[in-house]
Amino acid sequence: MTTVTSLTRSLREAAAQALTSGEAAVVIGYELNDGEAAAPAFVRAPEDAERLIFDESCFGNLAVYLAKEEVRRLGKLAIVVKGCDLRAINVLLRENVVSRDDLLLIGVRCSGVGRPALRKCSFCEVRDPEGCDTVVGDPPEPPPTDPGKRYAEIEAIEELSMEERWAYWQKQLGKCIRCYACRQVCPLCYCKRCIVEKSTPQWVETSPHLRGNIAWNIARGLHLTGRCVSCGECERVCPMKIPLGSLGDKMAKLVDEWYGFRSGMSADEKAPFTAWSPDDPEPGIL
Amino acid sequence: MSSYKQASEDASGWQPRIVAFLCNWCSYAGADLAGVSRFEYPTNVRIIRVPCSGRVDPMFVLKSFERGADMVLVSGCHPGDCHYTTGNYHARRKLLALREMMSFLGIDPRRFKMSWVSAAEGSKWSAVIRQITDEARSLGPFESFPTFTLQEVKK
Amino acid sequence: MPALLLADEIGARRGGRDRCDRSDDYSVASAGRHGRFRCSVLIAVLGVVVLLIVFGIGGGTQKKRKLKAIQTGGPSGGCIPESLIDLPVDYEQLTQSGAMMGSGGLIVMDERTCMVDVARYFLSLLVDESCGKCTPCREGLFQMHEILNRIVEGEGREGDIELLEQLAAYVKDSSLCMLGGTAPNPVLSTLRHFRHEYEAHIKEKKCPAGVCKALVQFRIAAGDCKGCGLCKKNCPSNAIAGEKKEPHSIDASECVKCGVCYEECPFDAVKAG
Amino acid sequence: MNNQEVEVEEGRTLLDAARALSIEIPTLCHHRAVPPAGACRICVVEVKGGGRPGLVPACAYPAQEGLVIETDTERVLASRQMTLRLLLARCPDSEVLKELAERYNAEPLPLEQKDDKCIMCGLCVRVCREVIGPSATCFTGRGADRTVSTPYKMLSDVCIGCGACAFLCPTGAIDPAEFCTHPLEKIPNEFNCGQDFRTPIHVPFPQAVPNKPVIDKDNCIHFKTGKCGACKSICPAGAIDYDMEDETVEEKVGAIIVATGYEMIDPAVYEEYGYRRYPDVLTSMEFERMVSASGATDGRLLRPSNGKPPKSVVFLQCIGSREEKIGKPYSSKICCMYTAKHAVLYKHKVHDGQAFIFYMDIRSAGKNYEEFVRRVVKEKNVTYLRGRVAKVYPRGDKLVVRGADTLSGGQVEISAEMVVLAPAMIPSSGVRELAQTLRIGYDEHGFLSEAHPKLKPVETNTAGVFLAGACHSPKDIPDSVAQASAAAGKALGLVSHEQLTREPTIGVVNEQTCNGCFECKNVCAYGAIERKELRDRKGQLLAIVAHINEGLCQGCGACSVTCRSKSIEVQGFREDQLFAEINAVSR
Repeated sequence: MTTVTSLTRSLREAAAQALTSGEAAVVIGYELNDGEAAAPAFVRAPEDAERLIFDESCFGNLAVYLAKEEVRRLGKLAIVVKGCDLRAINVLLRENVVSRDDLLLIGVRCSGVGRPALRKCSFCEVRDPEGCDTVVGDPPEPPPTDPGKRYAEIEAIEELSMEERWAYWQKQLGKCIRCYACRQVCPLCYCKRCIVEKSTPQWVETSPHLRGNIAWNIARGLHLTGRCVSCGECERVCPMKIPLGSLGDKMAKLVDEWYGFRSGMSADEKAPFTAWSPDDPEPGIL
Repeated sequence: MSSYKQASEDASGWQPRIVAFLCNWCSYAGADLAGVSRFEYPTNVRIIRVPCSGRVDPMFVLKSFERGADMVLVSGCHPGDCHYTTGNYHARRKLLALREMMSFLGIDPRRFKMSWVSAAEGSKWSAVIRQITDEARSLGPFESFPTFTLQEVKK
Repeated sequence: MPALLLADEIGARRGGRDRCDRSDDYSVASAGRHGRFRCSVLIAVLGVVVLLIVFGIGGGTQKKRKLKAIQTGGPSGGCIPESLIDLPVDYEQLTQSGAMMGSGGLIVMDERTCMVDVARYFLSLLVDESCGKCTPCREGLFQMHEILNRIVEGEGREGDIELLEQLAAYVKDSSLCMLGGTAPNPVLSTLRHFRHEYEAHIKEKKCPAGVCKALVQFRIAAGDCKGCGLCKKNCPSNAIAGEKKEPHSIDASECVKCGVCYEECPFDAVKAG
Repeated sequence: MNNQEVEVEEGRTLLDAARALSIEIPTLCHHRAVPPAGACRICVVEVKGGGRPGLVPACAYPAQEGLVIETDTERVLASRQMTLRLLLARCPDSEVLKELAERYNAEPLPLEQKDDKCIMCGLCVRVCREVIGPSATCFTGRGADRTVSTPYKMLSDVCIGCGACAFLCPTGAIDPAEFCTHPLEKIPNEFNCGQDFRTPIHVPFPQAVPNKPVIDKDNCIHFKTGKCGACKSICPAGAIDYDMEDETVEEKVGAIIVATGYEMIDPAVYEEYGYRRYPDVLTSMEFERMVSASGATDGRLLRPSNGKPPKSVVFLQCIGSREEKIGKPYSSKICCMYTAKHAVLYKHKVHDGQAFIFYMDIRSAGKNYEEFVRRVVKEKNVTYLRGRVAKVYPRGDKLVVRGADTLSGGQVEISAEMVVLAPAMIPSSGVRELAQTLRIGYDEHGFLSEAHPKLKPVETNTAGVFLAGACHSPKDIPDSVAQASAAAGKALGLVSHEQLTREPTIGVVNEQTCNGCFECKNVCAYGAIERKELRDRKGQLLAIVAHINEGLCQGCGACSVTCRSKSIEVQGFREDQLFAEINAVSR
């Protein structure tokens, strides 16, 4: 048990306050865990607020729980959010998964998580979460490097020739065992029925071979286009270590470049696949 | 069935197989017009009529490839002329995203084509088909893509 | 002429005459020529005869000239001729005779008064009195006044009399208020009793009373003239010549027809006509 | 009255009684809106019994029980005749009086003639005092000297310039402009392009439907100052109601036909043509109004600058049409034909006049159109010059039109006395807002889009909304009428059935799997997606899911593709159907 940081202390106070005042029935936060990542904690009594912590180990994206029926049933939710998590919540809000009125947002000012710090933290623009009900923590330090790095990883892939890319992805996607951990951890994969579970017709083959894997990852990539907030959870939890994050990033880059759209920046923007403009780019259309 | 057999097993051997999704109001009528106007174009194209190019799900395209299409074409009304006002705009965004995704994965994006052909453009239709068929020929069979094999069908 | 005023309400009541519910002030003026009144105020009991007022109380006409007419009732009243001198002064009788009690004024006129001129004079007052609201009174009186003017100017035409009568009847009948209803009286009454004077003016172009200057010539009757020189002294245009004690004469070319000589001559030697 | 029994309500006059019996009694100083004065005496009737006998003015005399009235006795007639004679002597030129004198054969008498216009009926004074209120006019002087004037004969600042006096004056003797310090400012007549003026109460245009006058609130004295109210008291039908408010009427309808028509581009944006700078440069619409018999000049074609008929007119076509820089790329379609018509009209008005027409191409497609244009060229010898005009500028009292004649390949300079511009047709302002409200398409110019250029030229993309006329594209009258008839037919076809029959190929939602994210709502061009609450037996809210309105959905399928959980199917294009097709044709 390490010494309690002031951030954690104020976080606990905020949580306890939320519970005692009845503003929330449960506070979703992080608690100490023997693994590298802090465990999610569902605190329902003010005294239990003591369990809550916030430190570099808290890179999990708790927003994923908001869509889950069993969690919703607990009553009015308070949730501990980093700026990056908030982007996911914005998408959920836009898609009416949760309504802002049933949600108490306890923002934490974050200077980067993960040991070593996650890649996304190196160009994070949302260290100071905006629009939360309460925000705890000291003003965060600016990100060490510039946002230009945002798409560095995929640009590297784009550099490759088509054949090289194909070889690369054949290798990567070939590994997929279709455990759907990526789906389970993704805060935006909340469909009551995932497309892979649809059997008539079966657009995506479920057995783990390249054809089905390609279909699945393309389907997922497109479903997340303009929604994925690059939290990197899918890649983190993938047992086969498939660089799934770059698929999301690729699409994020696309909508950013073509439609000037960055997902999760606010709750009331139209997703690029539900919007249009007469002068959208249309390269290669005959 | 017979037509494509003929297409695929004639003397010159292999023939490209092109699946075309045509919107009911413009491109389908355009193809129709091409027919009645006696414009000639290769027989490699298989037409699937959809109400609107906006009805074409990227999954349709993928599935066509999986099932052995060498090339897929989605054709709709010109921007602004959509019978449903905005369907082709939505198609443009979703399907071009698919093409970008394909190219990112190294799946040859030239296999997937889009075109705007209005009900009055019979000649354009035949021109488009001639062009993409030639391209499909030059690209050869889409072997790199993991397609269904007849064995699998039997299983 | 001594003045007298009668206001005998009790008497009137005693007389038991109807419509007598106010004191009847009655003023009398004897005129040689109107414009130069000798005015007086007197009281008389209703029913007293004109004769008594004029001669008994009033003292008769100037220079005992011949009484010609009596005008009663103010501007919209009427004239009664000398022949009705024994008419009793009350509402009914006066009204029947074409005059009226009206304001209670009584004007005595001798032979030297022109009745056409009198009518014109009273009408000129009434034209101004009219408020001008209703057509008959406003336009009718105006037209009547115009006609009378031209008659006294000697430009009277055939039919003017009939036109006057027509207009008078119309104004009397159609006017909005009683001013218009009575305004034609001076004309009507004079026409009734002195029609010949109108005719004289129009047909013979003469003013019998020698009042309407356009129609009159003055001359001195040598027989009557004593050569007192009074006329000569008063003539504004020195048109009269003659030695003292000698009959005088008027140079018509010089005469402006002011009528001073006619007025002043103590012997009535100046004749009009 | 005249041996007829008549009953009128308490307080009515003998005149009312007479009119009830339709007995004709002349009046001059009477008007129903104004309290009676009994001044002119033209309306006198004779009381024979039941009251003090004599002549009384019918307009002012109250009807009473048992009155016996004669309206046409000698006495009455004589009185009326004399009244007329006297008034005529006063106002020899009055038409009203002449006409009445005629009717009552009041032959003139040798009366003193005056030369006046006013018959002293006093209506002006009374309406101003009793009805309008300010008492700006009054009588001055008395008797024969009486006149209508303002107090102390000074310019009146209490006069509100309502003009009621002038309106009521039977002889047109009074004009408020003469004594009012602030007479009515004139209101340009919009329908005649401001070539003449109208009153605040006006019928918008001839053949307006409904053809009824309206009050122009912004210019009405009553609405501006709370005074006046002349119209209300004068209107015999009592039709004026100041409390009426503009109201929004809500109707449930089965079909909507959009026929918002067109406007014209403002030619002033083209400096070179000098519109508004030179009075003799007109738009075709202004020309049209001027040569129209119902126009401001009763159809006389006059130069605004000097009021003389123009000896030469130059017509310029395609002002703002087929011109991309400031104008519109499209052809306005109708200008060629109406300009030809205008040229003919001009020739009819000014026989020795010269007409020139600058055109780009003569677009005379249409039944007998080409023939007409040929006739204009040949028979009316109107000079057609192919080319654009570079500049219009004044020289002396004329205008010089300088332009290119591309056929002869030379510059031409024409000295014209009038220049008529044919501006581009543009959609009515505000049509975009309307289109958005109706969820129908429109092009970059604001013309409304038909559902299909060939197959559905009258329908729009929203079921039940149809197009007619120039709101859809520049059209001439026959085309507009044709399209309007088609639209009407379509609308009738729609509403004449018990049930609405629709294509079955529409979307259906799988309520079990719908996430309720309503991304589908964003892509639906028809607003067909509605929110539906799923409740259990106890009425407990289970979920809010999408529901597709069968009446609105057109079955495009955009929603189906947008739906990630694949919860929307398009009947006739179901996923399993397409899947089967794909399988069949791909292998």
